[in-house]
Amino acid sequence: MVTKEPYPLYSACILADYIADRIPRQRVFLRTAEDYARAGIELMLARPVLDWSPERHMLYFDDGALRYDRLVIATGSRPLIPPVPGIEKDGFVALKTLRDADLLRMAHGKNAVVVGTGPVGIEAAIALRHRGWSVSVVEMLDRVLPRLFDLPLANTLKNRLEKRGINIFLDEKVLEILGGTRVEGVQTDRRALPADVVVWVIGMRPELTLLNEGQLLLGASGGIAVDRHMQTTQEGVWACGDCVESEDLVSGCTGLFMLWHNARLQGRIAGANAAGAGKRYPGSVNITTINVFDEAAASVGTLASEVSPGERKVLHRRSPWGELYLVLKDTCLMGVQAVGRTERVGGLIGIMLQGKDLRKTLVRASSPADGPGLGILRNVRKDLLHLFG
Amino acid sequence: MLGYAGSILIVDLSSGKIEKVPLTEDMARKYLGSLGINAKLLFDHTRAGIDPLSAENVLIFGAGPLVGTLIPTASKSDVSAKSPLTGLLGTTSSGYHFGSEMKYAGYDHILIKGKANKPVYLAIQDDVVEIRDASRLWGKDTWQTIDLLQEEWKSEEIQVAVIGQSGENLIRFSAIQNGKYDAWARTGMGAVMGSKLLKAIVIRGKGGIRVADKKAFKQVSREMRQMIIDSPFFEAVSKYGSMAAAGVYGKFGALPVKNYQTGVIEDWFQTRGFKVLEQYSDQKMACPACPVGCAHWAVVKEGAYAGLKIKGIEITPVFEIGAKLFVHDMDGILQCAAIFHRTGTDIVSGCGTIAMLMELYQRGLISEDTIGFPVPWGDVETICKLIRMISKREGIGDILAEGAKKANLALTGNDDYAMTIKGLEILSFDPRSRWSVWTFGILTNTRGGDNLRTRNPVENLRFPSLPDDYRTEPFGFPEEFYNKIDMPENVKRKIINPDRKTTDIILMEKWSEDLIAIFNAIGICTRPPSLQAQGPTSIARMLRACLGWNIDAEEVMLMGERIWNLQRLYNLREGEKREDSLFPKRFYREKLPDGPAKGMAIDPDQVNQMLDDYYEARGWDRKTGVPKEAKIAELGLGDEWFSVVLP
Amino acid sequence: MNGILVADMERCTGCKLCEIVCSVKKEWVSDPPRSRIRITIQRGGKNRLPTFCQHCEEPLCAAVCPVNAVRKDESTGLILLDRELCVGCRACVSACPLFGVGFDSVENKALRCDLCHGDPACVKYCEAGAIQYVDRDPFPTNKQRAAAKKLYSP
Amino acid sequence: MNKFILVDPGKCIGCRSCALACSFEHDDEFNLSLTRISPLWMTEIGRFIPMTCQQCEEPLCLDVCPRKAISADKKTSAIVVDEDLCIGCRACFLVCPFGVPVIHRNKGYMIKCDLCGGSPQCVEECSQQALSTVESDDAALRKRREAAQKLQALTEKISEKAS
Amino acid sequence: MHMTLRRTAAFIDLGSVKIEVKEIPLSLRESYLGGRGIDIYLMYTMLKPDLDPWDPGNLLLIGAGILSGTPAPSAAGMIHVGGKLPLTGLAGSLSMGGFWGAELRFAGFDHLVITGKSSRPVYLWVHNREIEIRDAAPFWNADSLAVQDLIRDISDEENAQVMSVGKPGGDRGAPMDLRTDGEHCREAAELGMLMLSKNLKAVAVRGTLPVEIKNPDKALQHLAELIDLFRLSAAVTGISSSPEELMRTGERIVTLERLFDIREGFSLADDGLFAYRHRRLPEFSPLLKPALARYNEIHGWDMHGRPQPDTLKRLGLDGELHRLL
Repeated sequence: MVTKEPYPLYSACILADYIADRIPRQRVFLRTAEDYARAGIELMLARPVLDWSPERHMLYFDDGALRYDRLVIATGSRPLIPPVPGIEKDGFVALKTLRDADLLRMAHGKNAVVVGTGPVGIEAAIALRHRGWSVSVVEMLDRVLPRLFDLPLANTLKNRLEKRGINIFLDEKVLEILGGTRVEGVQTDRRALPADVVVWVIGMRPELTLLNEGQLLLGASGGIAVDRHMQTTQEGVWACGDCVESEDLVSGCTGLFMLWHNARLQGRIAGANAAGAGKRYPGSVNITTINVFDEAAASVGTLASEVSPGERKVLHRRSPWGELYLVLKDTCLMGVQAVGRTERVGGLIGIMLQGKDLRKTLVRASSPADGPGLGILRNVRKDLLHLFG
Repeated sequence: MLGYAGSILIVDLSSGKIEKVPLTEDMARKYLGSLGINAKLLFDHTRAGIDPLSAENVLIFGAGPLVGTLIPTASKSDVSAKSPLTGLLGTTSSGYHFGSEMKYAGYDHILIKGKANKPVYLAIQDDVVEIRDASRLWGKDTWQTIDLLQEEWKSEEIQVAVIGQSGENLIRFSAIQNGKYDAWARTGMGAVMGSKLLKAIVIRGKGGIRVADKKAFKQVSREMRQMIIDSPFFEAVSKYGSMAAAGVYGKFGALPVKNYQTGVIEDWFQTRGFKVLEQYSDQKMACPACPVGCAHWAVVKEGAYAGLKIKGIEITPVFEIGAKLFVHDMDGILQCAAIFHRTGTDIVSGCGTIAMLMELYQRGLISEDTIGFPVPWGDVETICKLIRMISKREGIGDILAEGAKKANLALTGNDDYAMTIKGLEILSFDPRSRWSVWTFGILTNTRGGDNLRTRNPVENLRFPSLPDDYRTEPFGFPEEFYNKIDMPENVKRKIINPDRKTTDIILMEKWSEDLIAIFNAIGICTRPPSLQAQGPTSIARMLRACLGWNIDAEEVMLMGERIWNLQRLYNLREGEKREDSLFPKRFYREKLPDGPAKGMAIDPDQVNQMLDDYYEARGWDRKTGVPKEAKIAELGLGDEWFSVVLP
Repeated sequence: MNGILVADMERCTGCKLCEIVCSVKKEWVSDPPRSRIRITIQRGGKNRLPTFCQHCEEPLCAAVCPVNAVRKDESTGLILLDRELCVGCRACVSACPLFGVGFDSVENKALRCDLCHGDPACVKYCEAGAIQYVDRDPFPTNKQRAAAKKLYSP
Repeated sequence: MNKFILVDPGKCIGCRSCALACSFEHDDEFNLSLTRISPLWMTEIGRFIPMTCQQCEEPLCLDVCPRKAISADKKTSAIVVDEDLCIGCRACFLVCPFGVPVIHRNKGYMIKCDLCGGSPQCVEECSQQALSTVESDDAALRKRREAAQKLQALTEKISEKAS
Repeated sequence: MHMTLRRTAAFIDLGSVKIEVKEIPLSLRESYLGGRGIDIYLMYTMLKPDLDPWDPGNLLLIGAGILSGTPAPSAAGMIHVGGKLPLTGLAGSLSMGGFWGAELRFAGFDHLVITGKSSRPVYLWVHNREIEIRDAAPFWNADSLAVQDLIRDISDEENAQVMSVGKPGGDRGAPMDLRTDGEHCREAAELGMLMLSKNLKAVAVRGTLPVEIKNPDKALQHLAELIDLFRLSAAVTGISSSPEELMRTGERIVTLERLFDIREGFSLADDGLFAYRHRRLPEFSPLLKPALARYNEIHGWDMHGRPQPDTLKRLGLDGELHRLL
């Protein structure tokens, strides 16, 4: 196993807890060097691959080369950093690797600016706030967690963040990073914000620097195109993880779904097939859960904004302890977002995948085959039927 | 290993040690399986002359390589040990699902050594093997025990081998029940199990069996099934099971009526012929992958025993209870059979012993008060009472429990009325009225007075045997049938004379003994349609497809002969003498009083002459029947032979 | 025997004694929100559904867990939680399609049924017999027999 | 209309060829815990009853599956399981009134009868013609015809007794 | 002093909209346990004799049994509703199944004592140690099941338990059912009227707090054996009284109810108190006299149904019953 990372496998999702000092550093690692040895894996750390020749089955490093029979590309993703002036200053961190998390963990100062409100950005903001920093978040779009939540629930989460002292600036673009060698502030199109640390997390792109032009067919989304066996267009080469384009089981469209459980499952399947098995990857169920100050929020499926207005129907239920937001296309459930009791999101995945006509289902009497998911819909039956007209 | 489960489970009840030993390829290639390997294990794991009911005896369950696959009728499992009844090789086989379940659990053989200090039962679930307490089961009859175990395991799919009160009280002819309605019955295996305080073995297997060549196997198994269906015997046996032959023996006047005093019952066909079956059952029950389905589920609707449900209107209970004990109606026969099953007692030996007692009572050789109650022929309640007394060794039952021969000696000082050979009560029809490979086979059978290991595959039951012709039996099948018989041409011409009228008994005896040894070793059924349809070439094809061995018909028959000779050597080691091979005195002294074979008795010199020629044909010493060195070398049984010749 | 819990919706009366008993056995107090089994009652009340961890063969909760705290115990096939590792991120709670994972808001940990190591309390105290502890891979289940009886008795 | 395996318990003799053929076809081994059809001995009824999937028109298992791993195969109209989607959560166990679904012990997904892609091996292997593959509407036809025959046999017997 | 488990009662005055939470003293609990016992005690000690039942001062008492919400068989939710009955003036006593009792205790309360009359139609929302008095005008005329669904929608709590009164048929006329959870309902016309007389439409409760168990292991073990309710209650509540003491408590409660009825001026001679009280015997048939005499004698009451002095002494009811709560 060849990686440019100096460490064995660690969990990217838990870095925020480490930054917030909620867990010690060694809890971040999921595998130790002995695990690899015991599994008979030769681990080559801190060996970035500079070039690749599929014809000669060779990988080239700066100080040598490696021949392979079967290759699994799992290069993952790299932070998207547009050419904003001042990004080379100290204190500018694109949070992706453990090294970045170490920087944030060691950083001293009062003010922090987080650019981008994806799950990583929000969790980083909460972590820094947890350690007493005053935190500001800058987002280009009109709501926090834009790819996960529609406006109503996004605003609920925004209020919750603001209540805990995180300033959130929406519809604002970062123009320049201010300061000398060290970061001192951030200039947006509306204001200047003081900052000892800038956390740049506006999004991720597949890490494909290894590939030269035309070596592997890429999908429309920019990820490596693979078949259901995670095999690329190159013979004997498989690919998996964030760098790969996959199909969303709910909506059926293909795209980049850079989630931890997708990467793990794809990795298991790509590895097995490289070793000769015949496993197939069924497609991804893109469910994301995020903890906002000990209140959980989760989302799966398509957003209301992605459904054409004509067919779009939305049900939003507020209650003292949580909210539920159902996105429907005519009478089919397309997406679920929930704050508070997030098990309802998982419960409804089955119904979304079935893609059944909910009006017919809700009208007939309850039967043993309903399963827990339909129980949720039955409890909001009146509103749904009213919605369907 | 393909076909085989691949290991032998060795359980030492004294120390509680449980061991899983691999079944090696060469052991399998030499002794094939089930009966063959059982005999080899018995040879190796016991010394000569041990007491069969001591901890030194071993009890071995064995399932053949084809058991558990789609080969038609492949299900038989064999149980072997030193027999407490005959002192010789005790071996008995039974079908249904125990054998397959053993192999699915991963074991070709289960070898039980030593003796437990309190009642236990062996619980096997794939790799998890436990010796569990069975004190709550001890003393229960087999049906109750099975119900309790099914409750404990919360499943009706478990396979159970269990002993009843007979096994617990070490009755010499007690059986091991295979489920509620079948049994490894003969030669007293139940007593061996009881002597080890082992109440039951429960198996649940979830593994699988792989075969060498899937396509070839599928084709072979389908062809085998078609051959069985095309056999001339298929129609009758499929419809009436083993009862199909009941009527014929009535016609020959060969019924063992009242302990073989006569051979004829007038209303035999109406009351106990195969037609009676239709009143009781319309549900057939088959062993795994068998197209015949020869057993029937019988429900007694009205009368004294209404509500009795039992599988098995079979020729054995009908002949033994119906004719030997002269019970008149089928209800009574089924009730007695149920009691035999519940107490776990062998029907043949049980009836042989009770018939001996009833004859002594009929002839006034024993007074009513020594028994305690009258024992007239054919009284169902008395028979059931006697069976229960035997199983608990109560009163006269204690004497009868030692088997017909020893009981006769104890009661009258001689064994004139004990119809046994080498201590094992003989089965079914009267040799005086039907002389054939089957009857001569009762003498040569390695487990004593029994025929199920020595029957002519192509026996023609339409013609009676010729009165004074000891050497041949009628053949009379058409040309087209003769050509289809699966025998090498040169052997076939010697055994069946060219004009296809008669079969040479001695040569056919050797052939059928070796062939049936193979049937038992691989686990397929020896009833007429299967026995007639299968032969060495078809078995060789099955072994090739299933096990991946390159083996031909020639080597198959050699293996059969080796297994037969291995059993012979074991018996010789345990002290079998040539003089033991004698029919019961009655058949020599008394002429048949009635029936088509009226006035017939067996000429001892003719039989002796035949025995010499049989030994000759077997390559054994003419006088002592000990296998000659040449035959031992040919069969590769050197070390077993030495332990016999120079003890 | 490797066992799992199976619920029978027809028999469940919705008495919720199992929730109380489970929380008493595991948390020493009667606290249904922290029970490992939850009875969801649907509007119109006729349908009561006991939900608990079904110990799936390919668990989604194990896949989404960022710290590998949810692992399959190979010998018994059960999906067990390592409470020290769990950081309370609730990813497994929202990923499970069958409401199998609860959440202990007191200690901020996920709540999983571990079948009380083979002697489930909910089965012992369920008077209606709606929850059974059965063999993991039953060779024809008793349900097939019950169905056969219904379909084919004369 | 869904094709399915029609069972005639009267003819079944419990030889389990169907069960053995089924596991042999799907898993290349004879293994009764991997079979999708199993004849059960019912003592009270006095019959062997082969139990297998009835290929329902509106399958409850399809409705309840949280991963949509169960679907109707277009070609054979059999209800089949997608091995990769199935996570072995046993939700289908609870709802199937016939208790048919079983988890594959080694591979972890649910197995049920899929009509062997159109030519079921159990039907071919059954020597007693107890199993037959029929479309559901001509199954009803066949049942009506059998009932008619029984009735006719009955009337003949009565008339015999009367004369 | 071994740590006994705390039990609390909430005193809600609808008139002055004042809510006060007090702890129920152990001595009271030992002699009257919970539910019906505490309710009759409160009725006897808090209500002035000859109080007009329609007077806002009348009490509406809702009490959970000491085993509610604990691992006890089918006791997971029994609830007792008491109060001076509007029509007969007797001691009202009604117990009902469902989960109301358990939910009340999970919300941190064991008893609710509702006094006064609300100026506008209200319902009580009890949630995790807080009590809110909310407007019930929109569904004042709805029937009890509809109220339950409505409150569940408003609170979005599927497990909320709602005890509500049915359609009011004029101020004193038609019977009103008192219902929880849709399936547990008691024909409780009078108590329904009492509730309406306070302008109280429903009492809804939702609780997610733990209920302490004195000795969890023993409780589970006794529940499994199901042989000895006394040892089970001792294990659950920590009140380890012997079987005789528990039976005497039962007798004390029944006798106190009889004292309350007598205090309200009813005696055996008037109109077959016994018959009317238990409403099982429509008219007062002559056959009843000997049975009634025997009944009174067993209870240690005189032939007019008044408790004898020695009975009162034995039960500790002879002296003045001062208010502990």
